[in-house]
Amino acid sequence: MSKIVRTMSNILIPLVFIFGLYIILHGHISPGGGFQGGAVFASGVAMIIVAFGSASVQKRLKEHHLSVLESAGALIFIGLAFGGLATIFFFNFLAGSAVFGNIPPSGSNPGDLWTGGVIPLMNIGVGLKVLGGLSAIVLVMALASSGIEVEE
Amino acid sequence: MRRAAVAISLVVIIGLLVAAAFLIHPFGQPPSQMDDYMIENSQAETGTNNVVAAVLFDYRGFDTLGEATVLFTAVTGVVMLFRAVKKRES
Amino acid sequence: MDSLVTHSSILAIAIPLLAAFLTPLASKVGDRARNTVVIGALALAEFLVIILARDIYLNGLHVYTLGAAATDLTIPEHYMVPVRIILEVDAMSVFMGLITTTISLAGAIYSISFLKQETGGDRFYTLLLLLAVGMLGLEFTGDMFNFFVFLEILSISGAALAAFRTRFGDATEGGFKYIVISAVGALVVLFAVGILYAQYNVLSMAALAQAIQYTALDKIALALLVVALAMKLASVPLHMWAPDTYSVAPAGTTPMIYVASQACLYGMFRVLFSLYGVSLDTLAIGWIVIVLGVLSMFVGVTMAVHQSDIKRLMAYHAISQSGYMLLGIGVGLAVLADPQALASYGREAISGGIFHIINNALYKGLLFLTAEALFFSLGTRDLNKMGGMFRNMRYTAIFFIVGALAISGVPPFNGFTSKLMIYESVYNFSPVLAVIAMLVSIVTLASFTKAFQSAFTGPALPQHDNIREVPKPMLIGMGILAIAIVFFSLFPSLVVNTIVTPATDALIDQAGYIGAVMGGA
Amino acid sequence: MTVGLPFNIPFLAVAALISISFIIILTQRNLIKLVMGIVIMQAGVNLFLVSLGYRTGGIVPIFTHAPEGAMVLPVPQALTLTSIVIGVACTALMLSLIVLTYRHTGDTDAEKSRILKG
Amino acid sequence: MASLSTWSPIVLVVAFLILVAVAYFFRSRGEARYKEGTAQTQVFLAGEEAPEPEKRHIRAQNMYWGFFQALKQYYQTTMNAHTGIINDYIIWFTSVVAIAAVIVFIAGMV
Repeated sequence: MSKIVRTMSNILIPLVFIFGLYIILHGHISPGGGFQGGAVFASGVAMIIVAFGSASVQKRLKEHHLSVLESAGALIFIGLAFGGLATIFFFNFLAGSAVFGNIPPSGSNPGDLWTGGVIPLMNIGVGLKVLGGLSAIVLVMALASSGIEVEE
Repeated sequence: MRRAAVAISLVVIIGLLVAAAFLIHPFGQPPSQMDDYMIENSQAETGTNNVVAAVLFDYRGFDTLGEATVLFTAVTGVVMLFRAVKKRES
Repeated sequence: MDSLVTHSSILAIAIPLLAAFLTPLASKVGDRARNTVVIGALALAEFLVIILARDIYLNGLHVYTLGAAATDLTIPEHYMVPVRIILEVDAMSVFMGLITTTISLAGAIYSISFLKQETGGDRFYTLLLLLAVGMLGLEFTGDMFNFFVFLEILSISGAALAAFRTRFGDATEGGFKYIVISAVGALVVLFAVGILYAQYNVLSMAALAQAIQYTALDKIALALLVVALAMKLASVPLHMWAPDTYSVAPAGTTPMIYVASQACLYGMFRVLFSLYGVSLDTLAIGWIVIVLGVLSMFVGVTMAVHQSDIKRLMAYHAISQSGYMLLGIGVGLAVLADPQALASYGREAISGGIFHIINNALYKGLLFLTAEALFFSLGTRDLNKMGGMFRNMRYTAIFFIVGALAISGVPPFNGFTSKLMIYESVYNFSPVLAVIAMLVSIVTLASFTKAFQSAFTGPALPQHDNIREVPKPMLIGMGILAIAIVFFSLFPSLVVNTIVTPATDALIDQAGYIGAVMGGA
Repeated sequence: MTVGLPFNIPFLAVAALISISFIIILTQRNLIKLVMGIVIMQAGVNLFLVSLGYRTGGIVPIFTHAPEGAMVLPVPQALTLTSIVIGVACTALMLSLIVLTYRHTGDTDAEKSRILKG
Repeated sequence: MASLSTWSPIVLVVAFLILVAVAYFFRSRGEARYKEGTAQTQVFLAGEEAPEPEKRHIRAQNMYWGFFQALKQYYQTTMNAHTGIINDYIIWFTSVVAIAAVIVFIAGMV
């Protein structure tokens, strides 16, 4: 891509990444969540690939790194679901506890980040998973369309 | 033969869809017995201001796990399809 | 142990899923670790399904409310509808669960030696586990939207597995056809779920079944759901993807993809019997199912005789055998509203259909595995290029004979038992249908004679001189299924009384299904 | 049952989208266009789900300092999110398979790239 | 189950085992004159030289020729219906949806 695109991407990419992380972390009190934030983050990766070309990206960002990230996110998510197994699978065992345990007042309120029990943690897990997964899809398809095979 | 099948089945299916659009509840007035419970109780039960997040991760968390699994499946599938295929001779 | 039984329904889904997430990491350690994780998870799932089944036969159906304070807190206190996702496992679901885990275990063991020749084994096993998860979730869920989600897991993993041998053009084509059909079918299912949700504002199957009034919108949803699931289960004339996909799917996954379509058959019956139930116009819907079944039997088997690709031949037989199940259960559905006819032959027709599902999964799975063993050794699926393999692959040939005799309904094999139940009961409903079913059975035997003759008998061809028996894991995978067939053949009444009759009762008992969630309403 | 026609326009839009997608799927032989048809169908079904949850004058189902009011239904939004992600996954796999089919047969036409038949 | 009470596979298995025993008895009465590498092991075809194994083997496509010839019309129709084109698969789907919907609605009215 041309120099203009690359320069603009350099400026925009950190903002996109920070915005994606913000959406992931604030999923339980504002619009957004793990999926949306992960998708925003992955769109940043897609922008890098478009601007700098998949071959040069592949030198820094290997597909199996993203796969490990994705597996880790998935394991965090299902691990939290297993965590409720003392009562029931998917039980929100952190609601009311010391971790993310505040209960907001009913009705209209300004919002408190330290609420939601397992929900913020699940958002992080899903966020990791989606950003890893979508980035991997974009990277692999970009590599495949330029004829480079994925290494195992 | 093929054209006739396409035409007739399309007419019937479009008819079904339009009929469904007219028969369904008027736009903006849905029945809401299940959703009202979630709106009223999500803050007390899950401690989340965002009711959609409460639905996604608490009330219908298993769907979200399934959805994450679908994405995981697709990523695994795509990476597998574009893998290097060099048959190792045994 | 008690808590293990309580949680067994979710653990049977969650443990293979956890293993699927772990497989990419475990394969970094080594192939042996990966195989241990996969086969261990499937064996554990099988164990969990067995203890779940035992408990269900003793104490009735299980409900599991995900995320609630107690498993049976299906409806929040002081409220009238369920708000959470509920797993509802009755004898019919657990019957399908037993089939799924057994076939998955055999398929996973069978695939070990196949993967020594291929790259991408860790992805293969991840997808195989996910396919098993998709089937188990589809069978155990009691929630319509969850049903759609698991349908998609099953479809996507199945399509990716079908296209595993990417170096062949036909493999990618088979996978593509499967994913397109599944995507359209699943979207249609989702649209129908949306219609049901719009009217009653609940997603739990039991709550929907209680609320359903068979309005015009419900009829639209019914047509969409039944036909979309009929496409996923490959009933004629919606079957054409099946030979394309089954014939290219690698190693142990063909039986699993076939069982996945049987899971969709289960989904169709769940929709018809438990969701709509007697509110249906049962005679008309029953006849739709019967016609689909008869067409499947007849067209499937006549197309099968014509094939010269061994896996396509078996794929068409798979379609034809699904027709028997549709016929048996369709007859049961047609007389569902008539208690006298239901008692005199309807229940037996349903039992025959259900018994045929498990018999068929076993022998069809075994036959697919033998076909894949031939492909593994010879490198071709074309029957015209085979011959005289009995000398070189004796065990495979014996397994093939067992499967072929069972599928053709030769006594004393288990295929005969379930077909006998179907013939007898369907004869009371309509003699013509029973005669067609018998005719189809004869043609099935003819076409397997053809396959056996061209692959295994005849003179030893010089180009096959150095072909040897397939490796041990493959024989073990086939052996599990062959032993199960022999057991089912020798003790049919034991099997029918233990697992088939409870499944039949569970399928017919709509009030029980609703009451478990809605509290005896 | 009385039906106010102007207010069911979202559902008519859904019917139009799904009809268009069926027309595309049934008549277009190019595999990429076929996938486009399926994506349009996903859009139609997603629109259907999300419009099921709308309540006239409803606000976002999130408790904030914003003025209170009747909230729109949260479940359809969650279902739509799930369905969107599933759609993305499905589309990615379909496109990958088309790429591979093209590599093998040099064509993206449904008839010309066909190997399996009969 | 009415049918299963009268049906027992054990009887058939026992009958089969008896038949095997009888067959083995007859076989054991035979003379052991079989010798490898002589004319005894060759395929006997009316005194002519046996063809090569490739030519001797009946190929799958040649089996049941008469059956296919008799049902030629049927097979032509069905093989033409199996086009292998993905669009046609969905045309079948929409057609069956249309038929099923019409039947469901007509049955509801009668």
